[in-house]
Amino acid sequence: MPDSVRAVEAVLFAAAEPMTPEEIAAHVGEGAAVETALGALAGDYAGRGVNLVERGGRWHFQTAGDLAHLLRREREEPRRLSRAAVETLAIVAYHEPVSRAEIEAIRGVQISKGTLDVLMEAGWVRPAGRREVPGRPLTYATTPAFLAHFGLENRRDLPGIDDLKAAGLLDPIDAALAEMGQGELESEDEGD
Amino acid sequence: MPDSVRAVEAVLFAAAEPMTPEEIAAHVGEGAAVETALGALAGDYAGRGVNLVERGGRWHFQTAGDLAHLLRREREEPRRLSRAAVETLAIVAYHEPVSRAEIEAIRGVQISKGTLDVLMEAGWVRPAGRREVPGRPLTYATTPAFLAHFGLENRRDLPGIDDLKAAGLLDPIDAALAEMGQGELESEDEGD
Amino acid sequence: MDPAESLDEFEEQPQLREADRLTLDLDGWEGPLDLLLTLARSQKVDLTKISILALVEQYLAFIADAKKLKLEIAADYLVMAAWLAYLKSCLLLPRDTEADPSPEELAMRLQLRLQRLSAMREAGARLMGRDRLGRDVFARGAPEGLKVIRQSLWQAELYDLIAAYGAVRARTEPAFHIVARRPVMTLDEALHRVERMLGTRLEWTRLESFLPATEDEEFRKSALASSFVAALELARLGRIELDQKAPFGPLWVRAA
Repeated sequence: MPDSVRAVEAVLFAAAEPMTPEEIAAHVGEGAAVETALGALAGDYAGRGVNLVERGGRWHFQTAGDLAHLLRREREEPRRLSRAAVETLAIVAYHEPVSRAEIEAIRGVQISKGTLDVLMEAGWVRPAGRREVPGRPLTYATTPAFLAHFGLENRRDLPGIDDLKAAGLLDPIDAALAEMGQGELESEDEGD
Repeated sequence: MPDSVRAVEAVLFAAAEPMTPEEIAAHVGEGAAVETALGALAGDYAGRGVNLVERGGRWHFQTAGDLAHLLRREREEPRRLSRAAVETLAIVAYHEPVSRAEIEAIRGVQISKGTLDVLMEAGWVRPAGRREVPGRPLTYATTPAFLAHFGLENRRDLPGIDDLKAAGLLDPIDAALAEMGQGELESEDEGD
Repeated sequence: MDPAESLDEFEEQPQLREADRLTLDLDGWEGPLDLLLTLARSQKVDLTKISILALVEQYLAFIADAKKLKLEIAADYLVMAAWLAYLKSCLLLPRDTEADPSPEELAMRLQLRLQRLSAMREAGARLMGRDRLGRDVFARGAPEGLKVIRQSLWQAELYDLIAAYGAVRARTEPAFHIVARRPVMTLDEALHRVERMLGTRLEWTRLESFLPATEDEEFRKSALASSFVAALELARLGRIELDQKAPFGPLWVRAA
């Protein structure tokens, strides 16, 4: 490889910013055929893991676009769900589709913003459309990944659901809400 | 160029620090033949303006040494080391692991507090465990960053190390220095 | 200041040096061994071939000069001077075959120490002269960087889920206890029913016969209780008569 090409290669590699041919020439010497060297290098690097590219008259090396995914690596860290998150997940699973206000009514405790986010990040809960009632609250439901994680064919497999129903603990939430101060719950929601 | 080689090239180009083959594999996928790709790339880049080098088991790209005159940054020498620091660094590198008392025995003078600190701050020297002798003195050794900075593949690359070894100049220090006004130095040491 | 250079000047004009100059020189040594090494180099021979005796003389002369000029001399220089004076006398005096180690061995050890320090000093210089990363050779100036994205792998067991749901329901059950759904016969309902049915029966009739036909045991009990209270109420109003032959016996009813 000619020395002028090697010099341009080294200068561009070490540069902190993209460089114009003039700036490169200031390093490698005016005599060097910088443009020719740039052309030769761009050819050398075509199809490699690193490419020499020109952007607005400035040259720089960059990793090939199709390999960008290699520069990110995901590392999984096992973490246990908080109690609030487990309860919320259980409520969504048993009552889906269910709005945030309804979840809070069932839990008897408000849920923090992060709780549903965590369940969605885990891939177990998804938004399931808006309910066509005043305020059009967003509802949530479980995902296939939820069933897979907990080893369930479908939601009907949730052990104990029949027992809980027989004990009168699983009345449809809408009915239950209709019979008790629904207005109050909704006003809480508005304040959110 | 095979995809695995392109991948290793891209990852090493993008990396901010030298990488072990294991770290590279974590990005390009366990299946890729990283070692083979590294060998191929080192060959590709030999004689170019940028070289692929191995330093203490870690790989990185760097500009070719003979182009230093085009790139050298006179005004910002990385670290202007004192004579004491340079000697101490050499003693650690050629004798590691080595205790402070042993360094002092070779230099015939106590090391001031800052000397080892400067070398550790530069990332070239690290504590390397205690020696199981009375007093359990802490020992010091060099780091992979030391090898990278000084362009050494491993400690066997240290300039002249074989000759020094053959001349017995790297033998354990205690044996050679048991005598000779050393008593004073040793008692100073105890007070340290 | 490089001690080797200053030493050359000092060697050339031993009588003419000034006090401040010597002070400067003394400050330039990194301890007695460094001074010894510089003096040894002035013999301009391989370190393995230096004359230890001559070196000792040089060192003692240097210290004596410094003393003459009333310079402060650090203790370790004086300790070394004393040890060298002792070594010199051992080397010059008739051999004491009992001495262990022998003076020659002590001299060799001193020589080895000088070689060792010299070797490390040269090694340091060679290290510093290498193509150094960030000074002579350069890593990529603008690496894209590699990112590790930490992704939480959320964990929960099915049991946790069920238990949590049970806990939620147990906690909030009172708020959702819906009485309306229970199969009951209200008192009003029973009053109407008993009154209406009595209109058609003038004979003593058992209270149970007024109850609706049902499989629901809960509803039957509710109907019985309500009908009993309805009967008492109707008796109070004088609309019916009640009769019971014995405690817990059947309750008989007829229109008054």
